[in-house]
Formats: sequence, C-alpha cells, structure tokens
Amino acid sequence: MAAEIAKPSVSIQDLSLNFGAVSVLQTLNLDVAEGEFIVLLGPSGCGKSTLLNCIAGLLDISEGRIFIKGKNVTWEEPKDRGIGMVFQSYALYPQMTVEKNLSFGLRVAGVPKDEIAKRIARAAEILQIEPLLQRKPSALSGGQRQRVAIGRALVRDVDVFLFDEPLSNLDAKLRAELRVEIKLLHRRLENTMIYVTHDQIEAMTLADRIAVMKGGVIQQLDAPQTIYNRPVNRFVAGFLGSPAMNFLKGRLEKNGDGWSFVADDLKIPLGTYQFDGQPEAGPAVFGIRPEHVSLNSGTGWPFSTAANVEVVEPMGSDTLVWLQLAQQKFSVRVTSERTPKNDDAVTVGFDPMRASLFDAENGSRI
Amino acid sequence: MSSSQRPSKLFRNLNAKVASIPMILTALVVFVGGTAWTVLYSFTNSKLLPRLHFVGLDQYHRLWSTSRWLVSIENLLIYGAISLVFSLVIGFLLAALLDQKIRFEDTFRTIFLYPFALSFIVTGLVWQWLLNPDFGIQRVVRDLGWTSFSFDPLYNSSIVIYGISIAALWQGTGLIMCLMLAGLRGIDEDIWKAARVDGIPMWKTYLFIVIPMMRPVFITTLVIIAAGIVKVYDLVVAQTSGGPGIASEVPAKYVYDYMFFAQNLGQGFAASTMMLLSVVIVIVPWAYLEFGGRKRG
Amino acid sequence: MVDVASLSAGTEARRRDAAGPSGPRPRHVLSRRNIFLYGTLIVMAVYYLLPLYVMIVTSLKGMPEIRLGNIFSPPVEITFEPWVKAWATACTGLNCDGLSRGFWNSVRITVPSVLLSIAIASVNGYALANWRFKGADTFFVILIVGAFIPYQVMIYPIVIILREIGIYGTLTGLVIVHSIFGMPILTLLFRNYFTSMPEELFRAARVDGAGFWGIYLRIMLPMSLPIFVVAIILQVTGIWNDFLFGVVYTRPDTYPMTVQLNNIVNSVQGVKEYNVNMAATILTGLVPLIVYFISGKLFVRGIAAGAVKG
Amino acid sequence: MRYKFLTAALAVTAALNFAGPASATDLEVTHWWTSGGEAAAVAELAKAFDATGNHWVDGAIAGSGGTARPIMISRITGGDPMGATQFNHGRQAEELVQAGLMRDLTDIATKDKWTEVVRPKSLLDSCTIDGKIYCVPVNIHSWQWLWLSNEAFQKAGVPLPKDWNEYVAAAPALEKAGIIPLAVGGQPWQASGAFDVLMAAVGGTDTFLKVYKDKDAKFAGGPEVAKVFKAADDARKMAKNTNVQDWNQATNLVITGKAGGQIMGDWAQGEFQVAGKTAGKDYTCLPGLGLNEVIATGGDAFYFPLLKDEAKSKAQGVLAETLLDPKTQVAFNLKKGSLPVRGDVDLNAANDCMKKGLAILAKGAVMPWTDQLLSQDTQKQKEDLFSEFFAKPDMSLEEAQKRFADIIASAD
Repeated sequence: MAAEIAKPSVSIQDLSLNFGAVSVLQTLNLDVAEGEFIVLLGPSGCGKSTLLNCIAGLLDISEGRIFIKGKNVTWEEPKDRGIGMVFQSYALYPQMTVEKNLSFGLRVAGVPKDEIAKRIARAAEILQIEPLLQRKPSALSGGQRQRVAIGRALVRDVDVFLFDEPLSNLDAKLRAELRVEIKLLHRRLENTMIYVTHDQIEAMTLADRIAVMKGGVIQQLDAPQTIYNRPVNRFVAGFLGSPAMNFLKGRLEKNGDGWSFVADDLKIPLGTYQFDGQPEAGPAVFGIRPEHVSLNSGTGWPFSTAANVEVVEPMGSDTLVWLQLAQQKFSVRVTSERTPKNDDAVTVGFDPMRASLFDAENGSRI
Repeated sequence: MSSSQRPSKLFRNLNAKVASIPMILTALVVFVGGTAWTVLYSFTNSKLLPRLHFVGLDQYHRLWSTSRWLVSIENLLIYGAISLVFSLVIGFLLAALLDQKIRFEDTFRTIFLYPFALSFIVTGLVWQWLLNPDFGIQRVVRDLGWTSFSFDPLYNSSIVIYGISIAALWQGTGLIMCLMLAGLRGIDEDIWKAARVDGIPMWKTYLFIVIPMMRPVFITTLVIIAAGIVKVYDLVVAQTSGGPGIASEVPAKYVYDYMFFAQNLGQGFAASTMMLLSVVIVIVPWAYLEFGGRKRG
Repeated sequence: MVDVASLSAGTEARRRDAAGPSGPRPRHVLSRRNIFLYGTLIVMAVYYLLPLYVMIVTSLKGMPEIRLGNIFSPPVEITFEPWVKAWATACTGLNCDGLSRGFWNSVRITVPSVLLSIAIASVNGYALANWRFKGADTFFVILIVGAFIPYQVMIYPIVIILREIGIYGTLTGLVIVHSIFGMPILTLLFRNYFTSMPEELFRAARVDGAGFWGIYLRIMLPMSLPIFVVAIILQVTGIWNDFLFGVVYTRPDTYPMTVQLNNIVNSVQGVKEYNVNMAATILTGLVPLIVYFISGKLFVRGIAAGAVKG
Repeated sequence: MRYKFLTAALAVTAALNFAGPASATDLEVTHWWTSGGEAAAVAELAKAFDATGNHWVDGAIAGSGGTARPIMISRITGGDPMGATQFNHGRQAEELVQAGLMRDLTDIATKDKWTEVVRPKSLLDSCTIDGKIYCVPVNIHSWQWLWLSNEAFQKAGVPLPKDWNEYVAAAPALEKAGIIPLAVGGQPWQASGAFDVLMAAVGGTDTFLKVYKDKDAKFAGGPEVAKVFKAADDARKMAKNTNVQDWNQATNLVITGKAGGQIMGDWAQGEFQVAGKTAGKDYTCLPGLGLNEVIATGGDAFYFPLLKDEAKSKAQGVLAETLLDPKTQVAFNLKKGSLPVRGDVDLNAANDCMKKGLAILAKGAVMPWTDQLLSQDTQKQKEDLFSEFFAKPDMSLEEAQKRFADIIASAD
C-alpha cells in the first residue's frame, strides 16, 4: 500500500492551518489515489473535520497547497473544486422538496433543464429515493435524509466525494445499513471518497486506507489491517480495536543475543518480535490485543504464564476475561464456550510476534 | 372554567389551575371584560363619565367623517409600512453583517441595541432636539456653508411622519437585529457549507434558503413590530404632539385625546374599538395558529 | 509518522506545480467586501451613536454655547450645572427637587413590579408548558391577543376594577397593573423556554414524586437562570420606561422618573433649557442603559432562547 | 398646561373670614400651572394656605390639561381624590357633581356672602349647578390680547400698530427685517384661541355670540364669519415661520424681539414680568386687538372633591376661603397676570396692561368665552380644525369655513 501514487486524485502538500496562535493542522501531507476510499479517523478535536473542510475549500488554509485531479485548487471556491460533500446534519434545505434540494445548485450553476432531470433521475435511482422526490426533508426519516444528502453530492457529477461524519446522527442499526450502502456506492461509482469519522468500525469496514489523526497530525496512514496489526505508536494502537489493546508497563532488557520485556516478575522473551530498528534497553510499553492472547490452551506458546480471573464480561459471541498480570490489568478475549469463572486459575499464552512494543516516553513503535 | 358538576375533572391538575388564576383573571376580567366594556360603551354618548345611554352607531359615523381620524389612520399606515419594511430590512441586514465573523462584533451589537433600552419619551425628546431646524442637523449643515439646505421633518406637515419613523427605527431596529441574529445563529453551519459547495451565491443562499428557514423568527418579529405600531403614542407625544397641525396624529392619540381631553368617552371608545377590530383581524388567526392548535411535540 | 511514500509523492507534486498558488487565499484588509462590510457597519454605528453623543455634549454645555454653537461640537467649557439642576433643583410647579424624587419612586415601583410580574408569568409559563389543562390554550391566546390591545382602551376599565378592589392610586395598584400588562410577553417567554427543556426531566421528577410546586421550585427554577435574566431585563427596562401607567395610576408624590422627566422638560420657564433637558433625559435613561450594558450578552442569548423558538 | 387658559371661569365671589381654629392638615392640590409666571403665582396660594396652619401639598402636573385632566378625573372617579384641584368650567364638572363626587360649597358661600363679592356676577353661574355652588373662582382670564414687541417694530422701522389692521399692514416690513410677524405656537389650543379672539375682535361681540352661543351654523358659514376667516388667513401667513410649540416659547419670541407680536391671553403678561420687561416701554398690549375692547370672563377655578376624612374636609373649607381672601387675590393675580374675581381689592401695584383690563372690567364690557359656551368636545374639534388650518397653508378658506360650520351645527 506504500506504493507511490503517480497521479493522485487529491493531493495535500505541507498544509498548515492556524486559528490565531492555535495550530490546528501542522504541515500535513496526504495523497489520495484515484478511486480510493480514504477514512480520516481520530478523536474529536483531532483536526479531521477541519482537514476535510480545507479540502472542500470551506476553510482557508494558512500554508501549503491542495491539488484535486492535478489542479491546484488552493484558492478555488468550493464549487469549482469538483467535489461533493455530505454533512453530519444532512444540511438539507428544509423549505425545498427533495427534488429541489438536488437541483438547486445545478440550477444556480445554469445546467440545462433536461440535464438536471437526467442527473436527478440517476441519483434517485442509485439511492432508491424516487418516491421521495416531492417530499420535504421534514417528512423524511433520518436514513432517507442522509440518502438525499448523498444524492445532492451525487448530482454534482464530481470526482471526489467528501463525507463529514455522515452516519453519526443515525441509530446503530441504520448506521450499519447505510455503511454497507456507502460501500456499495463506492464500488459502483469508483469515485475518490474522503470520509471523516470517529467510529473505528466505519473506518475499518469502509476504508482502502485509514489516516489516523491526532493533534492536527496524521499519525499513521495505511491499510486498515496494517494499522490494526502494526500501529506506529501507542495512540494509534489504543485508539483502534475494541476491546482496547492491553498495555503493560515495564522495561526492555537485553539478555544474551535476545531481548526480553520485563515487568515486575514477568519476563516475556521477544525472540519472535520484529523490531522496527535497533532496540535499546530501557523503559517500554508492551501492547497486545485481547484476541491475540489465549487462555488455557496448553503451553505451546512462546510465552505463557499463570493468572487468576478477576471479572468476566460476556459480550455475546465472545467473552472478555479480566486478569492481573504483573500487577496490571489485562484482558483476554475468548469464545463463549471456553469462558472461565471468577477466581479461576488460568494459563495465559501468546506469541510476542503479534505484540507491539512502544517507547515508554514518546510512544512510538520500537 | 370548569363547573362544579364534574369535580373529578375540576380537581385534576388543581395546582396548575390555581397557579393560573392570575392569568385567567387577567385574560377574562381585564382583557376580555375590559374590551367588552369598552366596545359596549362605544355605542353610548358617554361624555366625562361612562353612561349607558345608547346612541347606536352615531359615534362611528362621526369618527369616520372626522378628518383628524382619517389623517391618523393614514399616518398609521405610513408609519406601519415604514416600520415593518425598514426595521425588518435594516434589522436583518445588520444581523447578516454581524454574522460575517467580523471583528468587534460585540461592540457593534451593543451600539445597535442600546437605544432599545431607552423609553419612547427619551427617544422622542432626543430626536426632537436633533431634528430641530434651529439647532439640529439643518443648522449644522447650513453652518457648513450649504445655506439653502432644508431638513425639518418635524415642522413640515407632509413629511413629519417620516421624521417620527426615523426616531422609531433608531429605537427599535436593534431588537429586530437581535432577534434576526439569534435566528441566523440558529441555522446549522452545515447549511452554509452545503450551499457553498453547491456554488450558491451568498445573497441567493440568504434569500432562498436562510430566510425561508427563519420563518418562525420572522413571524415572531413581525408580530412584535405590529404590536408596537398599533400602540405608537408616547413617541408622537414626545416628539411632535401630533403637529404641525394634525399632520402627525395617530389613532392611539385620537383615542386618548377624545377620551380625556375632549371628554367624549363614547368617541374615544369608538375609535379604540376600531383599533381593536383591526388588531383582532390580524392577530387572532395568527395567535390561534401559533399557540392554539399546536400540541407539544 | 506520515507515510513516507506519500511524503515523497507530495514532494514530486510540489515540484510539478511550484508556480501554483499556495497558502491562504489572498485577502486584502481593504477588499471590496471589507470596505462594504465595515463601511456599512460604521455608518450605521454613527447613526445609532449620534443621539447619545449629542445628548451628552449638550448636557455639558451652557445655554449660551448651545444657542451659538453646533450640536455636534464638543463643549468648549464643560459644566455640570445642568446635571445638578436636572437631578436636584429642576422645578415642576412648586416642587424643585428635580428628578431625585422620581428616581426613588421609580425604584419603589420597579422592584416589586418586576418581582411580582416575573413570579406570576413564570408559573403561568410553567403551567402552560408542563401541566396543560383544558382551556389553558384559550386563556393563553386571549392573553397574547391582549398584548396588542392599545393600553388606552384599558385605562378606564382598569380604573373601575382597581376602584372596586379599593387599591386605586396605591403603589399596589400600579404594581398589579404592571404585572397585568407584562404578563402576555413574559408568559410567552417562559412557556417557550419551559417547552424547550427536555421533557424527560419533568417526567423523571414526577416519577420521583415531585408535585407541581416541587418541580417548579427544584427543577425548573434552577435551570431557568437565562430566561429569568431576560425577563428581569425586559421588565426593568419596560417598567422603568413606562409613562402612561405611571402618570395615570399614581399620585404626584409617587410619580416615577419618566413622568418627572416629562414634567421637567415640559415645564418651560421662559426658554427651553436644552442642556438641563438632555441631562434629565440621560439620567432617566441611565438605569435601563446600565442594566443593558451589564447584561449585554445574556440579554441577546435570552432573546434567542425565548423569542425565537416559538 | 394648555387647558388652563381655555378654562372658563366660574364665577363666584366671596370674602371669607372663616373663623375657627385651623388644625394642621396636609391637603394635596393638583393643577397644571408649571410655567415660570404660573409657578410663582401658585407659590402665593401655597404661602397663604400654609399660613393658616395647614400644609399645601403641591401636585403640579406638567404637560397640558390633556395630560393632567385624565389623571385628576381618574383619581376622583377612582376613589383617590386629591384635596382640591384646578379644573375647567362648569360643564365638565357637571358630570362629576351629578355622580356625587364633588363637595357642595353652598353653606360656606352663603355664610361668606360670595354672591355679593364676586364680580362680574356671571362668574358665579358657572359654579352653580342646581342652585348649589361647587367651585371657587380664583381669577379672571381673558384671551383677547395682542402683545407687541416694541423693539421689533423699532427694528423694522414701522410705528407701533394701534389695532389688528395696522398690525397686518406692518407685517411685510417686519418680515423684511427678519422678524416673524406673528408668533403662534404649535399647540392646537393656541391656533383655536387666536381664531376665537379674531372672531370677537374682527367679527364683533354679536357675531361671536351668534356663532358660539346661538350655534347658528348657517350664520357661521355666511359672509360675516368669512371676514373672520380672511383675518385668520392673514394671521396664518404672518405666523408661518413660527417654530415653537409651547405658548410661552412663542411669548418668549416676542419678549426677545424675534417676533412682532402674539395673540394670547393675559397670562402671557406673567412671562413678560418674569423676564423683567415693562409694559409700555418694552412691550405693548392691545385688548380686543384694539378693535373691540371687551373682556371675556374666563378664568380658573378650584373644585373640591368630596372627602371622607373630616380633618381634610375642614382644610378644604379653609382653602376655599383662603383662595378668595382679598390679600391672596392680589398677590396671586399680580403674579399670574390675571384679574381678581372681587372688585373690592386694592390693585395699585398692577401694571399698565392690568389696569387697562381693570378699566374695561369696570365699564362692564364683558362677554362670555367659548369655554363656557361650548363643550369640551366641540372645543377639541375646533382645535383640530384650526391647528390644521394654521399648519397647512394650502387649506382653502372655503373648506375651513365649511368644516367650521359643520362643527357649529353639531355643537353642544
């Protein structure tokens, strides 16, 4: 996925944005390939929506350039950037029917009438909103409104779609449904899509690549699996995954040729772990996802140890088992059939190959 | 209210009913009762004191053949039209300007709104002073060398009502601006973004999207303005006392003058009944739509 | 931590389009938009400020200077004489104690009137929003329509009503009159505000066994500070500025300040003393102005809460 | 203030020597005398009343009778009466009396023989309703005066006119000198009053009575009255540059020589006096506009609402007698510029103009005034007509006279 993008659909170069003395985005670079589905993921306040607004031209940037389809659009008006945008609150014009909502921008732009009709018909067909065309937004359900909002982007006949948390206002069930629809839409249209969300499931399911953001900086830009399995720092590791990754505080020590992670009475040999560079001895954080740990499955693991069950949380198909490891909280995800009981003595085993080691100080992957 | 024959219903929500007694009394005794009383006595020839000596529609015949009443109605229409149009337009314009993420927004808003804190008496006196041809704007311009300059709306019969409107707008537009600004701020930021992405020019966004969205605000505002228009009285008294001649008379002043000054209560009641009638025609349907039918969502 | 490949691609592209625009869109301080925007605002601001300015400078001038000078020019010789006269010695008939007496009368009228009218209206609004009973809406519509009835229509009936109750001419009578005429708009404000509060709160309190007054005092009141502030501001300014009721329903020794202002300004003794008039005008407007300046933002926020969500 | 002048006087007389101990009682007295000269005059009444051991609580209501009267009536009908109040003529108090709200003063009047002291006797009739006396007249005010500024005529280089016609002839010269020929304030009653004065002076007493007393609408629309309208038209032209509202501001224009003259009642004299001007030297007065030297017997009167409080009722009696006390009469009327209601007082201190008035009064050349002849309602309609007439130069004489005749036709 790290291949160079020769002709990016959207290219952001050295973009910075300051509000007065507050730096919101810092020298940010991002290339999005033609037809790619990029998700900007991060906690609120990380600058993801701001970045999207910059791409749309709704916010003036402080430094840098933005290219869309190879054209420098840094100073262009939003309407001239060849983008369509879908908003969290739908932003439908409440006094207009669905049809008017879809056509208003086109009419203002002077698109011929039959062309408008054609585009609306197509969008309505794709989104299955034909029966709703004469209704006003107030007479639509949340899901229907969001379809119309998408439709408004669709009729603009543009190359790049921007989604600003489009599903956040919907309930869980609808959200899942529309998620699939957006995915289908992307497959059908093959447009470039940039999608902002704070929901990691949406990010994981939709994205070709995810850009995890924090503090106005892209922490990691990679395919979802890579981000999930090899987070570049502790923030990314902790932000993705539910239940969250286990973190054990301890030290990285060299013993003989190999390295091991030591925390309290625990000593984890790191023979199978792939270091990013040349490790150094010192304080470190050991992270491993609950589903990469097994319980009572023999001693065939590169590392195993005994522990007592503290709390059991059944989650339907799986169960989360909480233990104490090296005086620290540690969770293990097991299938429901193998659930232990409270206070059971168990054996914990895992392969450090699946773990992630982070610098204790700056949190970056070791 | 409820009759005592159905005690179970009567005692439901009893506290709420007890708490509403002042409102019910006000509504029934003062507003309905007072109005009915006034209407009833408008058919009498009451002079200084109310007396039930009915004279049919005499008072109304006389009212509509009195030139001062006709002038008053005409003035009210002009003043009303100016107030409605200009306070809505200026109020909205100011609000829209303030909504452009400008610097010193608070300062400007404070400046535009402060006259609203002042009474009509104060407003009238200040503008009387400013529009005084011997001391005010006319003199200042003349002193600058334009000696034929003439601006004396308060002393010119044909434009005096505009002079009053200037003062009224000064006092009242701040409030309208405030209402409009609140309305504008209540509009989803995303709507603006969507319109920009759609390439809709700002004025079209205001005209076709934002203003229609602000319909409730406009209605509230309209009603507030309309209420003020019908009641206009103190301002005229303070600024011109209806002069020159009868050029700036208004109905509320006619009512007052004939009730108390000419000691012809019947005539005053008839005039006020006419005012009521126009208010009722405009307001009742609105009030019922706005507050009566709609149930809590 | 940015993907290295993307970075290099970025560098590539940068080279490609080195000449293109970069950074913020050019915005000149003196752009046409800004000139129009601030130009309009400043012109309007001058229109709104001018009267206040003229009032102040006039009140600081002596009469000879007023007669000769220009109303906009600042006073050559500042004198506080007019202020002292307006406050303490201006005469109405034989009473030469200026506005000072009226000031205290206004305070005595305004404080109880504001408290009573707000107490009544907030309970009304609360009952209308949360405890609807049959017919409540009808009364409310009557009340709102009542707000449009010219006051002159009511003067006579109210005189009769107050006389029958036996409180005509008393302070109590005037306070009740203010409460009556403040009721429509205040009830509307409170009703809208309480309606906009989440109903779950109200339901939760009822489940907890709170009654009409319990919910009002313990749930609604503490959450309604903004609307109370608006109501207080509206009422203080409204009642302070009232002229008609003050003049009809009080006696001369309890005249409010506005009535005294009118008396002083209209008690022309020879020449109109514009400076004293202006000083008296400012003094009378001072209380509502101070209220307004102090409350500033709350005022605006409150209007949004009450009036707009109709 | 405006109504005070329209206030007709109710006649009455009396020299009261109210015996008996006066206990100190506060008595609120409402009135609308707030201009400089008026306030000074009221102070005399207050002083005299306080000297009886009671206390005059001043209830001045500025603005106009229009502002003040509703308050007074509201308070009387509303059950919160003041101790005494300045009021208009008998016709309006009639209803208050019929409602049983006013105090009958007959016993005091009889005891103190008011009928014998009050002069002219007609004043008493206006205070009498069904044979009972309900008010105390305090002065005689007459409207028919032309006040001229000597300085203005000097400046314009024309001799002082001796009557209205000469005055009209001198108007162009005054105008040329930058002087407003005639000052007429913006308050409606001033225009209406000026017209009535012209009616009495230009038309003559008979015309005046035929129109206002007999209410002969046909006559009012006829040629005799047309002459009066012609004179009113002259006045309108002469007054067109007056930019003031209040009557005393208009008087002030004359005092300062900015205007040539003013048609105004004798109360204007108080203003000249306060300004330190001397009759004959600084200003000149022409009763009856120099054409018809008659004095109208209008004036001010005090009414006493019926009170429950006995002490206050007693104080009312004291006030009633104080008002007619010869000393009070002199002090008050000198300040007020009006004539006393009793002939047995010494007015040596009176100035030129007052003496002219006294002389006419002594000759018995008196006539009733519109306030006694017309209802307040008719007066108001008349005011509306004439304030419009004076403010609108393009209103034709025919139209104005026709509307005037209509008002007279429906007058009561």
